[in-house]
Amino acid sequence: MLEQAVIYTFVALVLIGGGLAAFSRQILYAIIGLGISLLGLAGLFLNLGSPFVAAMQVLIYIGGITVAIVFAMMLSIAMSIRPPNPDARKLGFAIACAVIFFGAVAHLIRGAQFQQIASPASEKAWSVGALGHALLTHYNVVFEALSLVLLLAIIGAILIARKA
Amino acid sequence: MTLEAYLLVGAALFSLGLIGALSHRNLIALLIGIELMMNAASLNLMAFNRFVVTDPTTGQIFVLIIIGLAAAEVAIFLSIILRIYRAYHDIDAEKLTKLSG
Amino acid sequence: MPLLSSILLTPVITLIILLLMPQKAVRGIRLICAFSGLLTCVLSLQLWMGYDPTSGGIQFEEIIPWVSAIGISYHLGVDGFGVILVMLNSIVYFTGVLTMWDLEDRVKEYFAFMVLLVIGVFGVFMSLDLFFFFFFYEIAVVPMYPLILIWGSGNRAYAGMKLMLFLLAGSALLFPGLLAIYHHAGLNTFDIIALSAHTFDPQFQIFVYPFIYIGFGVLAGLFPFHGWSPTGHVAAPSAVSMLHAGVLMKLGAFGILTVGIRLLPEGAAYWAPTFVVLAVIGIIYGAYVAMRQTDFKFVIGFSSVSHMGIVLLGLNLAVLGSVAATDALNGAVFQMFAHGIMTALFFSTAGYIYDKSHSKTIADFGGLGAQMPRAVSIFIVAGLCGAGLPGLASFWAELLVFLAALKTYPIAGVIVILGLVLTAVYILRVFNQAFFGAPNPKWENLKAQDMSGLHLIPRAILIAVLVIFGFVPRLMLDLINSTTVAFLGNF
Amino acid sequence: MDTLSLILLTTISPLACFIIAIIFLVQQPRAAQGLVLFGSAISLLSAIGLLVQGPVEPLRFLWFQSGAIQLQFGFILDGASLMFGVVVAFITACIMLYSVGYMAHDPGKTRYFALLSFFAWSMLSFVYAVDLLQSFIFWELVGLSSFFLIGFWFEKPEAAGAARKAFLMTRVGDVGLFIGILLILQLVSNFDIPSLLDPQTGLSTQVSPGILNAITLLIFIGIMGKSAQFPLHTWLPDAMEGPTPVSALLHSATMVAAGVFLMIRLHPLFMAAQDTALIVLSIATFTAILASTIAMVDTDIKKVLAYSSISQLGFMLMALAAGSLFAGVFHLITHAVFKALLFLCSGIYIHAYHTNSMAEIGRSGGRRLKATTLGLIIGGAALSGVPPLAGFWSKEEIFAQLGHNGFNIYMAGAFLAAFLTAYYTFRMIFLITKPDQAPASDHSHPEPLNMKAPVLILTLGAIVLGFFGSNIAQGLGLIPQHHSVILMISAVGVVILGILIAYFDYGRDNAPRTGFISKIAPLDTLFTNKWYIDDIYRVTIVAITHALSRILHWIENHVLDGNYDRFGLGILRTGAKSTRVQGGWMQLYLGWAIILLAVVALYLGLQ
Repeated sequence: MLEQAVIYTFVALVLIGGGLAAFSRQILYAIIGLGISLLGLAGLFLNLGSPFVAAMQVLIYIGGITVAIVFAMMLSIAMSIRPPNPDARKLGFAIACAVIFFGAVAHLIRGAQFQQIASPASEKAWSVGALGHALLTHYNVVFEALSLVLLLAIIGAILIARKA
Repeated sequence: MTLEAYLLVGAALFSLGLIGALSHRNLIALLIGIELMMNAASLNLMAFNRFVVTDPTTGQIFVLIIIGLAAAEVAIFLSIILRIYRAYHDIDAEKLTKLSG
Repeated sequence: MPLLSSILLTPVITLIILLLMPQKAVRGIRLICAFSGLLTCVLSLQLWMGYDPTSGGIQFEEIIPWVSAIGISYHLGVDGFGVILVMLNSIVYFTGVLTMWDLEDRVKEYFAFMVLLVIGVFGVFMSLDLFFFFFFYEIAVVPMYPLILIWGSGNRAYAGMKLMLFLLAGSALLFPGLLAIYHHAGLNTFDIIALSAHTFDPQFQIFVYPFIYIGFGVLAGLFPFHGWSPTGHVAAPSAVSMLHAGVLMKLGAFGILTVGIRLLPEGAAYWAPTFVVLAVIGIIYGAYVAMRQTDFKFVIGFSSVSHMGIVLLGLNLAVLGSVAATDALNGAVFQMFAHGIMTALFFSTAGYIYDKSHSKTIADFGGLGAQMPRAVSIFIVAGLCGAGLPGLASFWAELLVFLAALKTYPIAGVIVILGLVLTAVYILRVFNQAFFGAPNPKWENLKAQDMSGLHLIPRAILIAVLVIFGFVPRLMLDLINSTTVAFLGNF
Repeated sequence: MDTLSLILLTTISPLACFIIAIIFLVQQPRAAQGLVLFGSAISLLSAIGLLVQGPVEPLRFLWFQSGAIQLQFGFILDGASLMFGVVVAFITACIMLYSVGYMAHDPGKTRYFALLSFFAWSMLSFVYAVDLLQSFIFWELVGLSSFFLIGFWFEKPEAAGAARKAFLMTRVGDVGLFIGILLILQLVSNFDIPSLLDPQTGLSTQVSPGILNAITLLIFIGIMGKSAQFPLHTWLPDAMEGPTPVSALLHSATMVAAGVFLMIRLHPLFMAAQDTALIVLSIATFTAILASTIAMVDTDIKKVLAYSSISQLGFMLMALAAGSLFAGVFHLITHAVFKALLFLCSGIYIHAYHTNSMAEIGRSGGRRLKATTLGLIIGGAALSGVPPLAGFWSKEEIFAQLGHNGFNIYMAGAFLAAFLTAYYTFRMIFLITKPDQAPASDHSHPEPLNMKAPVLILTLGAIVLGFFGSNIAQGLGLIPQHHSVILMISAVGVVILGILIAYFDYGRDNAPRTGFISKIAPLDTLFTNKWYIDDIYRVTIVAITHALSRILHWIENHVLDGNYDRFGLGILRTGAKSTRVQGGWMQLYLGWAIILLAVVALYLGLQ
């Protein structure tokens, strides 16, 4: 029961944060919304049985990315500047798209038949060790490639952002 | 919570991200929308990982990769935003029309 | 070396050489083109001589399978019509190169496009494979746009665009029609000969034929889809107008003949009465509209509409299977040739006058005959041929078509024969307003620039062809007749 | 020499001269002139040679084959073509000789002589043609060369206009002729004249009388155009804008004669078609009177002669339609001679005094040109039918034929026309020889010998030719009509009456110098205005053609082209509208992409 309540809290966090991020005209509020949403998501991950990913989510996303966005915002616009007036047509179009998309996906999800496994795999298979093992054996090419991408992104970001 | 419920939450999150990405003119707000959509995808992957897949490492690694990529993407994106700001003193997506004919 | 491939490859090789030549070697480029034109003329003459009219039918066949999965092969071959049209194209190509001898602006590109056009035309006249037929057809159509746009005059952007859109719209009709034929036959082949052996369902024929007829008809100046032709001809440089009105418009008629009538005879017969009406309207309409034009080339353009109407009339009369079918088809094919040479002469000369005076407006001149007697005389010869004067080639063609018309649809026959008077009216109007009357002092400077030497050669060739076939029609008619008999025998 | 080479020499030598002159001798007018004269002489000699040899079987060569149609071109060498061929060659030669003087100072001399040669070639080939289509070809070429010669001085807008009018009007007739011969072709798949005329197997035996009437009537429309019969006659007077020798040639032996000669060629067909013959007879009679009345009041010497030609052509066609081949041929030949003579005379006057007005010529001292005036009087008398000159005999023959077949109304018409002819001819003569005031001073050019010689030769011809009637009839294989004395006397009486009235009006001292017709004002106005025929054409056919072309031009620009343009612009506009989709607003793309994705997903999901 409590568990259910916790999960719904997380879901609520995700959606409220997402709504804040989507509809807020103030960038700072949007970033805060993003953070809330990500936090809720991390909770859901935890709930889905993956503490490691949840931790990573908090560390990298909330700790890294969100903060980086805040920095970028502070470097680019003064926080006191009022954002431009909302464009009703644009917003309407966006909402219409979202509604159509959500309707379609929801319809699909409700109609879909998933071949669910009877019970979750063993605790061992969910361990960080197993994850690390898989990452360095089966997925090592992806892992290396990702490292390379990150490296390049960093170099690229520096190159782009430095003063000409 | 069932798989369907997680998927619906993911879809909702994605839709919110979509609204964010489509309705804002501020580049940072766009980025936030995109991040939300990526996270919705992550949620889906995690949910499938939990309810469908026999080897639970797969989905987690996918999500980790997404997170890594998101980091890279954000780094680039933010540096571009800074660059644009320096060039235009604005980060309004609709004012960046130099390439349009 | 097989003859047809040699003819086709001559311009191809010319094109390659042209592309490899330096931009500045203007003289060399001209010489190479002229040589290749002459070579195609010689080879075409050999083809003409080598074609055996007693056996008729398709000769000089060459087949190389290409994409066997869907039945495409490189299949060349000509019947008597093909021989004549190949000859026509060679003559117009050669004289066209000579006509543009003085071109100074982007010579290499100009000739490259022109040769590309020629390749396409040759290809269409020789192809016996629907795929290649359409392929070459498009090759022939596409270079028109840059040619008009870059080297044209007047409202060239509009004209080029209009021409292109009309022709592509025609192709758009054509392509599904061709595919439908391929698909419906179910023989898994694009080969025209093989397809012509197949009997298509009459309902299908009736449905598809208009696509083919109108699709090709657009290129042949079919009323009411002729709008592109005068505009395009006016804007195009002389040699392009020559090739275009002289040869390219025949592609349309040839396409109707080889694809439409050969493959879908019953559809053709079903639609013929309708299209006869359109052709007759086109003949009369073109003549009337030509009467009011203020621009030389517009007059010629509308006269082309009128004259191509005769070709279309002949084609439609031929499919009705009446006693006059032979005459109608003979006349139509003869008219293709005669009109080709005649319009080439027209545009070549009108182009010359334009080049020297930079005016195409009829009212601008007046008494030009005193200032440029040679150019004007040549224009008059072309004009008289247009008016169907005996002794010049088109007389015979018109005679045969009119005869068939009179036999099949007497009223239509009388109307088109009365059209001869209209033709005379608009031609004489040009003569009187531009060439006769008091000389306009504005053009005194042209006195020294009358045609001479090299300029006379292409025009002399064209006139000679007109006169020779005007007085000795048998030279060509025997060839046409043998093919016509074989062609109509298949019905 | 054998017949083939003679006939080829006759017909081809003018063509060869034309080609050589027009291509190589443009810069050497004297050489061109010499060459053309030489060619004409050869042509004349060989034509005479052919005549001497006498009629032979036609020569034929396969020329054209299409389906069932097989045409053999060649030469027909019967009496009519042999005799008329000589006349054509002879008159052409005379006129060329004359032109040497007349055109001596014209810059376009080469072109002139080359065209004359071309003219001679086409006319001779027409005369000898064995195939109807071959005839038609050269018939058209005759028309073409007239076009060029009438418009020879093309810098003059009037000349160019007259040339165009001539071409178009004859073209209208030719269309009728063309339809007629195409009808023949589709009925019998053959154009060979001898076999068409064959009494046993010819055309008249193969088709119903109605169709035969239709065919001959269509052919007659062509003749109407060429031989300037009402209502297609108005081009001929305008054609006077050409050089006078050209008018002489046009009016005597070539252009207008072609029409009559075609009728001579196809005479049996016309005889078989009774209704057509009657129509021809009426039109010809009417034309003869109509043209004479206009000639009565015109002041321009060439116009008078032109109308007189129209009227005389009417006479010939009357004769032919009434059934006498001989009378037609005879009058054609005599008329060719004296009309050429009259034109050449008028040419000398015009050359000398630079005026076309008869009164002016008289005042300037026209009668001082002795040889010319003699030619004018003899020619005029021959034209009026004064015995025993050429015109008298041939006209006599026509009256006889009309009387013989009982065409009394037409005979009355013919008498009226003959009376008018005598009147206007002598009006012309008196106006020139008896001017109202004595000529002040003589500043005329002398008559050059090369202009005088042809005049004298033709004068001689006009005097003696009448006596060769029986030879001509023999050449045609016919017997002339027996002349009735009463008819002869009345014919002479009519002529004398005409001359007397002309004398009363113009010739005597203190003559009023106005025609008797001026007392009847409405008729005078009618005649002076040429019966308003040109004006009627202007407000009807010409106006209709212009209106139609204007309407269709408007349709082309506004309905057809306009709508194509509108269509194209519409596409452009929708294109412009739809490019907003690609406005660089990436969020829009993304939105659409998502929607599309959703739709596709739904579609796949529903399957």
